[in-house]
Amino acid sequence: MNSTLPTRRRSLGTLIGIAVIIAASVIGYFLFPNNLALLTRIVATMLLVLSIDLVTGYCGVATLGHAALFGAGAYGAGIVSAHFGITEPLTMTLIGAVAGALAGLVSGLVILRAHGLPQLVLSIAVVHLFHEVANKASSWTGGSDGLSGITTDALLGLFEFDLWGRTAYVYGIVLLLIVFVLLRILVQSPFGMLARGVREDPVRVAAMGASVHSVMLRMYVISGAVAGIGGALNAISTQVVGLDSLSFTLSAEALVMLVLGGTGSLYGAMVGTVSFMWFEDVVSAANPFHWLTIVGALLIVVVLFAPKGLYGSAAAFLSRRRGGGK
Amino acid sequence: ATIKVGVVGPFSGPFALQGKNFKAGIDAYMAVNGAKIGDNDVEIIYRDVPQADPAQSKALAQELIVKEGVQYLAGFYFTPDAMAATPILEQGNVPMVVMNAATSAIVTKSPYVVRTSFTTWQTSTPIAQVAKDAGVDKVITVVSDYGPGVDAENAFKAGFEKAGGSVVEAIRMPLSTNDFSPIMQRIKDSGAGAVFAFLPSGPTTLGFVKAYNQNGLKTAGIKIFAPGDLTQESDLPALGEAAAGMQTTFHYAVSHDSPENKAFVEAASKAIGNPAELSFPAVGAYDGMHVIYKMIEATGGEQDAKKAVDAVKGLSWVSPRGPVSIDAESRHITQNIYLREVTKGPDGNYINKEIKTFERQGDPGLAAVK
Amino acid sequence: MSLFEVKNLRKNFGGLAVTNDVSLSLAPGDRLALIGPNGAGKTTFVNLVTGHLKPDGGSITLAGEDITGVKAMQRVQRGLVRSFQVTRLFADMTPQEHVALAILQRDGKSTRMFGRHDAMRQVVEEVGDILNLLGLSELAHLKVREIAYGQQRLLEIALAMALRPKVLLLDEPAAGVPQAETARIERALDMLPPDLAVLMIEHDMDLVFRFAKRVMVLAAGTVIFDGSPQDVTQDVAVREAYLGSYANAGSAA
Amino acid sequence: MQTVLSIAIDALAYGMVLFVISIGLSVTMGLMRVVNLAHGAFAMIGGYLASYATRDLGLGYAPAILIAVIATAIIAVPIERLLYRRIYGAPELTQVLMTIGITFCVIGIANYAFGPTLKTIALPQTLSGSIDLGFRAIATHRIFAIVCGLVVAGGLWFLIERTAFGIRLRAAVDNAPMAAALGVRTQLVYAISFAVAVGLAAFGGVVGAELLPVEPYYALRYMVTFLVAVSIGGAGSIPGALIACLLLGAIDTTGRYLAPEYGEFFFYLAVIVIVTLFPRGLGGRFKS
Amino acid sequence: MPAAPLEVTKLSAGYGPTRVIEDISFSVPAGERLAVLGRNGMGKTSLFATIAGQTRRYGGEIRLGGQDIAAQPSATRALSGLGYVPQTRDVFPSLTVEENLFVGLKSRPKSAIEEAYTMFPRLKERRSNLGSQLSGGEQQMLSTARTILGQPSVLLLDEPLEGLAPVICEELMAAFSLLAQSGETTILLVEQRIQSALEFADWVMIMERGRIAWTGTPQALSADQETVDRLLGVGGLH
Ligand SMILES: Nc1ncnc2c1ncn2[C@@H]1O[C@H](COP(=O)(O)OP(=O)(O)OP(=O)(O)O)[C@@H](O)[C@H]1O
Ligand SMILES: Nc1ncnc2c1ncn2[C@@H]1O[C@H](COP(=O)(O)OP(=O)(O)OP(=O)(O)O)[C@@H](O)[C@H]1O
Ligand SMILES: CC(C)C[C@H](N)C(=O)O
Ligand SMILES: [Mg+2]
Ligand SMILES: [Mg+2]
Repeated sequence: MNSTLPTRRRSLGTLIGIAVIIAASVIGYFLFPNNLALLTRIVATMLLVLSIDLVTGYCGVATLGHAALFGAGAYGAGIVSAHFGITEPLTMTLIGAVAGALAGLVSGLVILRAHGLPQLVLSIAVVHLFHEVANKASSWTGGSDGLSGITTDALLGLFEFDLWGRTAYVYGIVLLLIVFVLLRILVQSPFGMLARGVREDPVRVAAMGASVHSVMLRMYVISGAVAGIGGALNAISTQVVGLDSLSFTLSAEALVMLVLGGTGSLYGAMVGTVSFMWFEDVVSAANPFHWLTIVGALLIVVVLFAPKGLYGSAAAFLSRRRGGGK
Repeated sequence: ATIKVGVVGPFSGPFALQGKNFKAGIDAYMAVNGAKIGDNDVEIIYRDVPQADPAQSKALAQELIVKEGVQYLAGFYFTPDAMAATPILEQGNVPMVVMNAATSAIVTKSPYVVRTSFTTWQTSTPIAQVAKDAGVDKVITVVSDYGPGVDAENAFKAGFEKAGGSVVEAIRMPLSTNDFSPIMQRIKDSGAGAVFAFLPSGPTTLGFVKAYNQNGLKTAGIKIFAPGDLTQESDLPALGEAAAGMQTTFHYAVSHDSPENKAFVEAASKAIGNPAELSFPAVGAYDGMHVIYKMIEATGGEQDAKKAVDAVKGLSWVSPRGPVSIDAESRHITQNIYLREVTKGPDGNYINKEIKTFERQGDPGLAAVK
Repeated sequence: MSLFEVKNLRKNFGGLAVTNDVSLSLAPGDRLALIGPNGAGKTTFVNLVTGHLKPDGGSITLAGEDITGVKAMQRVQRGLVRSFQVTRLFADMTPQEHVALAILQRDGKSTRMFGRHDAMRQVVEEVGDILNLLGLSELAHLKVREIAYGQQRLLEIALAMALRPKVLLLDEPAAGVPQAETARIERALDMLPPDLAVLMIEHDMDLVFRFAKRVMVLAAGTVIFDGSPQDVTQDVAVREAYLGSYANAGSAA
Repeated sequence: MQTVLSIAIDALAYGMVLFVISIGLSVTMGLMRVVNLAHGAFAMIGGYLASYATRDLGLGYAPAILIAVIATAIIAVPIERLLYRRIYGAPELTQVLMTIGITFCVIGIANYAFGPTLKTIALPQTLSGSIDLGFRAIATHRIFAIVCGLVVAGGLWFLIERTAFGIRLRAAVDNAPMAAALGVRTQLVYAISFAVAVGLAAFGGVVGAELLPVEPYYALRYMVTFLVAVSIGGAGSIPGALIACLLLGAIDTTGRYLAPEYGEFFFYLAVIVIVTLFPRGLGGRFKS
Repeated sequence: MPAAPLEVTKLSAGYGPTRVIEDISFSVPAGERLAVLGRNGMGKTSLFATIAGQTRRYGGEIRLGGQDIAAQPSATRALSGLGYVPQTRDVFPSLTVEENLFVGLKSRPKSAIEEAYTMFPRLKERRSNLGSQLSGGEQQMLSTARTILGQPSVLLLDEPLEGLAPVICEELMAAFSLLAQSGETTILLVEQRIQSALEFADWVMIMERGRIAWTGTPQALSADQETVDRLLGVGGLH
């Protein structure tokens, strides 16, 4: 994704991406018709992982606190439904996106004050603060018992969110597609290129006269909106929001998924999420007691044999093959 | 036919011990009572939610219902996980037997929820009377700052004030607290004659109890009262000497002296492998299986959640913890709460020795939240 | 009125006075070489002027405006651009992307979130021109980490050019560039707009004497000479501190 | 006044325990530039070994510590050769992935081998009581931890700043190919440093077990705490880590005393303030 | 006859799949000063890096004092007498000047550091500065001094004059000559200042796209303007 290809090939790339997502979703739907709740969860998490990719993969910001943005979206959507009776799913999603963007702004302002390891620690601090606030504001959030009582209208007044989770799943896929297309446009825009520049050498970017801080902050807000949509999707489909959606654990897991897939590419984020969650689901169903060891082994194996992540390494391999063929 | 029961619980991660107890209780019950009811085989399907994660819990519950075709959902260590699965029960025509999650409100979320564990209100209320009877008037409460902790604080406060005592200070401390010395200092400074404490069972209880001793509270005569979470049997080997003499109230002690319990402990110890790991979630699970078996009997293996739940309303039996019954209205378990003291048992290991019984306790929490 | 003016600039590192009351002014079209022994404080001077370091005292004005307290990137936006002594480039990006970014930034389009940089024909054309000028066209699509150091140096200059500055500060632009390529750099420098003021730091005296119309010598943080290239070789202090036998070989060029 | 003094003592004791456990991580992260999230896993292994030695083998505390440290370092050797060596110099996130994987595996294995319950390490008589300071009592073991902290800090500082090995290590870390080109056997240097860091982790795991009890999830449960301590101090800086741990101990203790219900909140707020003020850590030795 | 200090046979190497050194063979007699010239990107740095053990070698032999070192790790080569001053200087940024020099000492006594200070008094002044705080030229001095302290028998210098003041260049070249004249050090020099290189060298090798394109004496090269133009670019000599 780094070399400047002619425009047509790039739009082609986006189209292929859309086609692949749709194909995968359809296959998922028919292959696992009884697992749609899991698939929906994967989609929601994918949005979180994409959102991390925006700041980590494209801007080089290390973060272990991104669940703060996801959770903000989830609680935002959940609270308006449970406490204010706003139960229209599209509105809830929008509110989730706004809540996420706001959380992105706040955490961006904090996290961007340092670099490297201290930055990582700032992000951890931020997610813990969010967590703590949500725990304290239990009259709004339900504290550790979780926010329950979220209800959702039928989507567009037509499709009820049912036990099988079909509506939620389709809705999730549509959200994912929209986000994907917008993000493709974003990362190929001048802004996207600038962001990559920031990742590689902020000093050089500043020497070009661009404001590193503002680039990263904007990206944080955008990424917040994306994560917020994911959170809202989670709230809508689960109808419960727990403190875990604001947790360090979720942040760390999502980062692991991103790295597993490969940073700095939208596909990497998506591949990582699907592989990790699918793998986890399979092994934890097969052996609910000792699956953690197997997941650990998987991570090690990936680092040893695909150090750029599953997608990243595959892409590198292909381009090397192609390059060698010339 | 095979009747499937889906069990959701923490089988890995920081709470793996509790999940292991679920499984031990279930295995024990099935070892004792067989895996067959009439012509029906009972099969258990486990799903892991390592830490409270309602979305995951709901996805798994749904998968269990829709894909695995389970007729019963059971388990649920954490309140939010149980809550998350309640909305799908009616649609799925599946009863849910909560084997642990301890917030009062869960049973109100769906008419198909039955609980065989306890609530924190239930276990924390009686100790207020104990404290008062011990001649203590002023108490400081110290709880972990999360749902069950807050429940415990409220339950104790309500009970203690009703008994005529006063809570001079209420401290909530972060769940992640490792070093309790400053808390002990606060307790000392408060001038209270005793402390009521709630900490979830697990690693932090060790630091708490040690700090209590090492900072001289014990020698200063400040008593400690707590629900039994603080002295979970699986933590006792580690707590050891430090916990000796501590009084807690709880619904179950592994040392409970009854033939039912003896049989249970034997079967469950075998199931869990290491008897030292056995503690209260196992009995919740054991009794939960009892309820499920009764439901299966009542429905003859047909999937009929309403009939199944109705069949166990008012059901009473003798559990390993003593006589229990399912309250017809709340569908929560009515049971004895015991006052226990940590002492050395006959084989030299520390146990929770029952010294007093509060009979037939319902859940005061439901009334309080309503 | 001069375009760019530095007055009494001072900077200490610990006890070391690295920049000691340095003043300098540039008019449009100036070609000034700043030379001096290693560690004299030349790079530090550039860092101070561009805002990468905070001076302990003194003032800096650009086009009549005091920019002493202005942020580094805003100085760039106002037309004060530098190149780095040790290349600072985006290792995983191509020269084309580098230059495109600089042009977009210059035109205030770099934060556009829609529309692709490579769809902007003008930009692409200008990128091509600049790369061509510096002989980098062939490498336009390679990642910078894969091209030789000397070529990276050229790209540094390409970036500075793309920003179309009013004042350009070049820190050893020819370091690591072979003589043949130096000619290319010179050619690029010749094509800079005539009203641009350029300050160049260089240890390659051949280049300095071909390029500069004025030479300033810095030693131990102090200006010890400011005058014409002809005079500098005659200055005893400069010879001893810096030029050595080069002065004898003469500024032949 | 007594209260202040009392808080100060608690802070010192807690800070020192933190220091003893996290300093090994400071070495791996700051000097070897490996974000070693598995640090806690090694501390835990040390704890298990010591628990086994004292409880099951009936050995004394001192030999148990020795066994734990040495055995953990030995266990770490093949792990270093096979796994860590592959991630030296890799991007941080890759290191995160690998070391989290290792942590998961260690947790799983510990859970399988030792069960999920708490394990304690038997203290000798001399360390198990408390000492009366007049105005309050303090566990003898905490005094021991404070002393251990000081000794470790001093010894490590000397090793890294003053010995030839320390200089070579830092050179190898700064630029391994160049160090090798100057004749530094970087792999050996790395292996030794790693063993030292792991040994320190094990030591910390044992000494700190009174506060952070040993159980399988230990490896992840305290990861954040260690990470925060190390980076506030400035990775690789021993005085920095010491100050950071004492400071964090003080904040934590004071917060927990004054406003326990906001304890966590204040703690992380303070972390943000400190990082904002010292973006390179208190003893940051590296340029940004 | 003793083995040549450095002998390279059919060496090829590169980065990943791209080859940048192709089939290079040469040998340098003891005490000789060899200049390696060539335009940008022709593989001079890669050649040195390969000899020092820092690129992927695909084939060929490298003999140091008769011993094949091609399979040895970088450190071993250094300990058996190979000294390498890279183009990018590579001072250790978080070490002080003195500590940087210490690393170069190998097993020599610490007092030997004074030799470096004699060569570059400037370094002595900045002895407790961190590497990252040095000026460009100071870094170059440090890098060179650090390697020379290890008393290498074969010294690879990749553009050691870059960024140095003219006076310092002269002094440094003089020092290199002295080192070579002692007969214990064989020097290979890559230099863009062709004039300086030719004055210094006994023998010249020009690289073109990873291969040796020309070898000969400096005098021969000076006389051969066509080769200069072709291989070193227009106007290479003044
Ligand atoms: N952060 C710092 N702390 C301490 N001293 C520093 C720092 N940065 C630079 N110096 C010192 O300041 C002096 C001036 O450095 P500067 O880089 O400005 O020199 P220069 O004139 O550009 O030299 P060169 O021609 O070698 O590049 C040097 O002696 C250097 O060691
Ligand atoms: N790390 C690398 N990865 C891939 N290719 C590289 C790498 N480093 C150098 N190259 C390629 O190898 C070739 C030779 O480069 P090298 O640096 O050896 O040239 P050089 O003759 O030293 O040039 P210069 O005079 O600019 O220093 C160049 O084409 C360059 O693009
Ligand atoms: C006290 C604990 C057993 C309660 C349980 N963690 C819950 O969430 O309900
Ligand atoms: Mg300089
Ligand atoms: Mg080179």
